Amino acid sequence: MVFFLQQLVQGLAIGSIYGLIAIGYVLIYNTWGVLNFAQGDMVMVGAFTVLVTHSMMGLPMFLAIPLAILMCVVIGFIIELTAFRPLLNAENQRRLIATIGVGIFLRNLVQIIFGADAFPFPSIFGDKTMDVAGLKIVPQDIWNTLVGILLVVLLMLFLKKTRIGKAMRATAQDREAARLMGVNVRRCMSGTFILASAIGGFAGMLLAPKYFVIASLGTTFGNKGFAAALFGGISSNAGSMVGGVVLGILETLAAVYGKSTWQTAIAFIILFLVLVVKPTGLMGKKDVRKV
Amino acid sequence: MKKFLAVLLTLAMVLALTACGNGGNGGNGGNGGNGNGGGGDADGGQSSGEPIKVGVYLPLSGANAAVGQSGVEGIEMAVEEINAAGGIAGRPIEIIKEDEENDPTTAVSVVNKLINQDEVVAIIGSVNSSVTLAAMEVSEDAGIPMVTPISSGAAITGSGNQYIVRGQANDLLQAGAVVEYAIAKGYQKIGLMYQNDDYGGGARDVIVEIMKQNNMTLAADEGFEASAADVTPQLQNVKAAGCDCLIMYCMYAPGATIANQAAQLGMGDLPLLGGGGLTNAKLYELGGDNVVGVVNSQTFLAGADAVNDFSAAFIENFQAKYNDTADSNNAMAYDSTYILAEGLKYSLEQYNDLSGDHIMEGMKAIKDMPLATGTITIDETGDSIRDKILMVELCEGGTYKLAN
Amino acid sequence: MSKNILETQGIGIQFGGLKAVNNVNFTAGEGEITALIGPNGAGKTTLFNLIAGFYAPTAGKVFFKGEDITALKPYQRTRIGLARTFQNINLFADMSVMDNALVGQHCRMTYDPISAMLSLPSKHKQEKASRKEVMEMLDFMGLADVAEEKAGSLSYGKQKNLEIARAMATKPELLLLDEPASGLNTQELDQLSQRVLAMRDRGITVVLIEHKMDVVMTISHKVMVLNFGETIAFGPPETVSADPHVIEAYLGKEDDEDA
Amino acid sequence: MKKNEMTLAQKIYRKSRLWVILLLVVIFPLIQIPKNGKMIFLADNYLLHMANISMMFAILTISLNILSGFTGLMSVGHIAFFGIGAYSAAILTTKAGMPILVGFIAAGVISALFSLILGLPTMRLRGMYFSVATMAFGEIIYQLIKNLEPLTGGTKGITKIPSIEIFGISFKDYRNFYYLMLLGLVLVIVLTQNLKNSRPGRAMLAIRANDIAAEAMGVNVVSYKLVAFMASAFFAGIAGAFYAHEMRYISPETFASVESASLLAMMVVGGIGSIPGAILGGAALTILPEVLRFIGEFRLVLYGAAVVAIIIFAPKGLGGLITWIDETLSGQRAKGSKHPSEAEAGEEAQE
Repeated sequence: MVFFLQQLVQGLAIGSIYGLIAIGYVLIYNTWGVLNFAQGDMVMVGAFTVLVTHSMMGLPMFLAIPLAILMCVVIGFIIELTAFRPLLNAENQRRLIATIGVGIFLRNLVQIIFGADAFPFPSIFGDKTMDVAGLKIVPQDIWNTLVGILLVVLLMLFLKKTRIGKAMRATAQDREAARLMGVNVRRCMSGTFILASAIGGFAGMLLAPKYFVIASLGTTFGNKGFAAALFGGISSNAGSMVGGVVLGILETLAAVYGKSTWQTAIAFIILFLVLVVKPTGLMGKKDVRKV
Repeated sequence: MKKFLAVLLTLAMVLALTACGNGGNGGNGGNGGNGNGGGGDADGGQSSGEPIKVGVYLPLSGANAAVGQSGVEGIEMAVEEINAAGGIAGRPIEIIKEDEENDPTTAVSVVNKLINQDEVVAIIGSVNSSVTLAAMEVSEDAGIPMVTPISSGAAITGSGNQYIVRGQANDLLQAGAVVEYAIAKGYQKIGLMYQNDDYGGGARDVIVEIMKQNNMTLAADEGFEASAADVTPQLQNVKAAGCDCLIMYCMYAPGATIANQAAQLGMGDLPLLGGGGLTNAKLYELGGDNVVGVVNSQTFLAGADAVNDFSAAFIENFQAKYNDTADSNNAMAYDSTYILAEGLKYSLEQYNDLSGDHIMEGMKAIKDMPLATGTITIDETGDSIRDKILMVELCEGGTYKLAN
Repeated sequence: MSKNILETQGIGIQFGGLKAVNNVNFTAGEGEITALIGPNGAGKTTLFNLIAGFYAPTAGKVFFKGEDITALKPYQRTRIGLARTFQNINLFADMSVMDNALVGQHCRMTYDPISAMLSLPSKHKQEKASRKEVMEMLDFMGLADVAEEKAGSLSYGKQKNLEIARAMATKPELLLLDEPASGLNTQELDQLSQRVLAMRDRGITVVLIEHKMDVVMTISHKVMVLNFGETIAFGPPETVSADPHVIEAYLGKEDDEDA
Repeated sequence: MKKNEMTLAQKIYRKSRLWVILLLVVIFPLIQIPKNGKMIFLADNYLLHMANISMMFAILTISLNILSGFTGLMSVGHIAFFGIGAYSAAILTTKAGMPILVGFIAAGVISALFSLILGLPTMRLRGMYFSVATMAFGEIIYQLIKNLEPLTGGTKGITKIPSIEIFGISFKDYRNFYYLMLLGLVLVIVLTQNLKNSRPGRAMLAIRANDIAAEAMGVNVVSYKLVAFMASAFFAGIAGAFYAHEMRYISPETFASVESASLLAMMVVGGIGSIPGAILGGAALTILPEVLRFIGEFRLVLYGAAVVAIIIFAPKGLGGLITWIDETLSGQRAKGSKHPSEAEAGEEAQE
């Protein structure tokens, strides 16, 4: 029993990270109607910005993180301006490839600046294991999960309660209608993109202490985050967190109870089945198709 | 930031050097390849005569870029030394290096480029076994010798290819040494975690086979993706199997991940063993205390226990040149260059030409040659047989000592 | 009276709790023109979608040429001679006018993908015949001179005509026209009336949804009036226009109509 | 009527353009130039290998175009079919000792069968959900290749794949292989072009433009999606067989699911749905990183930026550019025709 619970703890830890990354995909997809394949690389950029501000510039965390987020915001804005805005009305395929191009650009640029090696990063919330009733729990993991949930709650409150948030939601639902109601659609879309970039970067900062900071990090985590977004339902912010945790736990269980080399295969077979059976994901709303 | 500056500076220097070369500065023209590095010794060419072109293809971008860079450092250092000492029969070696992006298809392209456009007489490369396996088909067809400094896959020299030589100790030797060490230490329940690619997967087969020969089986046999961030599920299985030691057959970054996560799962006391891929200064940087005590197979050890004078000189000179401790990839690439140089010298001296067959003949004639990674003999298949594989232990502060 | 080529028996559909169409018994006599009118949101297009098979009814059945086709998919209904146009233009914008209409000939050709790739004689024979037929259809709808242009680049009126030409290319026995007159000018409207009558003369049964009462009243044999998904009148135009329910529910608010 | 206005030069251009291109690609490997006093081939093995790989990617991109360009089903896992083809050919010729021709046909057929496995359950998925299902499929196939060691050689790959030999002519030589590859490419182009201008091809294009209207026109949308899928997978499998026999060694990494993105990039850079575009896109993105080789590690950064730039500034891709040049040269350029992006915007507004 302890053994099984320990699996859940581990799955929850990695799954929270997936969920945090998934939120970025969901936000951008719902507003821009495109899967941003550069989101994973935005996570990587986030991890590197905090590496620069904290490890290299030596700023304390409470200064390093806001500064790093600010850098992500700026980078996100540049990406939105150069690769997203000009393609707003283009076909989905072209927009998708543009995001892939941005990803390649970011990944290789970071690799040129910092090299291809991994960097260690000190723990923010402590990495000394606690023993709770036989379970090994790392404080950083708990914080990652809590921060993830908190972020989702804050995001939902922001979208539901604030004026900007409401405008963003209106834009996501129906751009034309929002425009007619006097919403500055242009600014809302930029805002959502930048918000998603910042959240992606923040996810990178949270995972940096647990895993290493490396230029290829975006590819590894990006795909998982994206799968988590689909698992949970691409239309649902809360779903992405759920999807992430479910994916994390599934992966862990697949490796422990299945054959470990088949871990990734099993995770994707399950994703495939979920898509076939319930395309809108675990918590997604049904897509109504108009004739 | 420092690195960024270094890159800018290097770029500026390369540009400057290229510009100089174009100025028609006769003797220097052939040394364009030495631009990298950061020393001021651009006039390395003591030797005169028509340069001998040697192609180098290594992963300079992509997943193995760091290893590729280490390889370039070793090769460039060796070439500088050789040229400073008069080159090969008076002719300097000229390096032409290409990035194979850790991709077999690209590797085939660049090896074709090196052979057909740059008209190299021999090639050094590469890291990933699947890349080398694809590329050596091309060099074999062209009859151009290839020395692979870092690839360890058994299939490389076992394929009947007549134009391949390996500087690295193959999986069979390395993984074998690790298992034998574990058995000799009296471990009963040996667990294995390997990165599921040609490096880890290749070694796994060897390990399973040697265990069988010793009438043992692996208590845990767990694969993981080389890029995996979370290996706790595999570790849990190792724990549940009650292993008394864990062989982690992977590169240094996943190695550090395993060590760190094992510690978090309360498995910090589990003895960790591994193959040559673990040796890198980064391992300690990433793993800290958690990797202290890791024992891995190695052909090379920088430090007081240098295997011979040649090795000791390499370690000292490398430190002086790059201001960094040499790692095994540096050493392996360095040695491979000397192995090739031996073949080139033989071909020029015996036949007065640089045909592939004669270079190969020269390399295969190498017997008990003292090199940085040990005393090496090249066998009929092109594999390097060495006196012994070392088992080294990572100590406090990131230094290594011979494991007992 | 001619016999009915199309008949719905108590057909209805619910979306959530809303009964979009409820217990409608619609008929179209063979070779006649039948109109479907009613205020916006009355369920006219929904009824079309039920007849053409895009929605599965929650109650009732659809009969075509005496056979129960309720379970057939839309493309199967097209194959047996039931075609439709769309209220919002649903053309293949990037394809040429000719190709748009040739898609209409899809189920009148039989050759398979392998013959297509290998360009076997069966392909050439059928393509030739189809092109001839389609050209005639385009000519009929006044589109012959723009056959090679992209559908998306046509004027609005021509796009509406292409919608009809494409549906005609399926060689239907029954043609459902969803607001063919909306957005047309007076001259185009006249042409449309003429063409619908010409279709009837060719033996095609036409059912149309239309707001323009003068068009409806002059060319239809019968008119059905829907309101809130239910039939409130069904009969010859003169009877329907005199029906007090109709006047109250629909005709009374007609003056602002121009969509 | 525009045909009447054509000048003589335009007529000659129209009649000869394809033949000139064909002639150029046929003689390209045979051109000799003097160097150091002797004649050598202009196209050495490096260029020939690049040309062969470019043609292979052209086939692959055309195959993706059938599915994603014509039919509009965006696949983010297409590399899987390439891998299935390569491995089918490799396994059959090395382990089962089958003749190479059998390997080629099997590569196409097995690939097409796998497309059914993926296609049947996913045909009703729309838009992005379909894309994600293909991505999952791509990852699953990659993992299968990696882990089914007895069959696929696992992570070590398959070595010693025989080179092609027909009637005693060895195609181990890149120059000979070039002609085989060219023949393959021309065949695929002809077959695909035939398909595009036919009943099934129009049905596919109609599905992409508006699947509801297509269904109303009597197109069985699901079965034509499957037809597109199978044709697409078949050609991708054939491309895989070419790859296996050209490289003579294959390993799983080449078929990693992320590679699917490169294929999509080739298609989009070439222009969605355009066959000449697919050829250009496949070739351009194979050759671009090689051409940029001299700038070293910055080239992949530039590559990423170039992809984005082409997508933004050439909405119809390189294929659109070629069409534009072609229409201008042959005097067929319609005056006042809409800018392509406007037409697209209109299309989108209708949804």
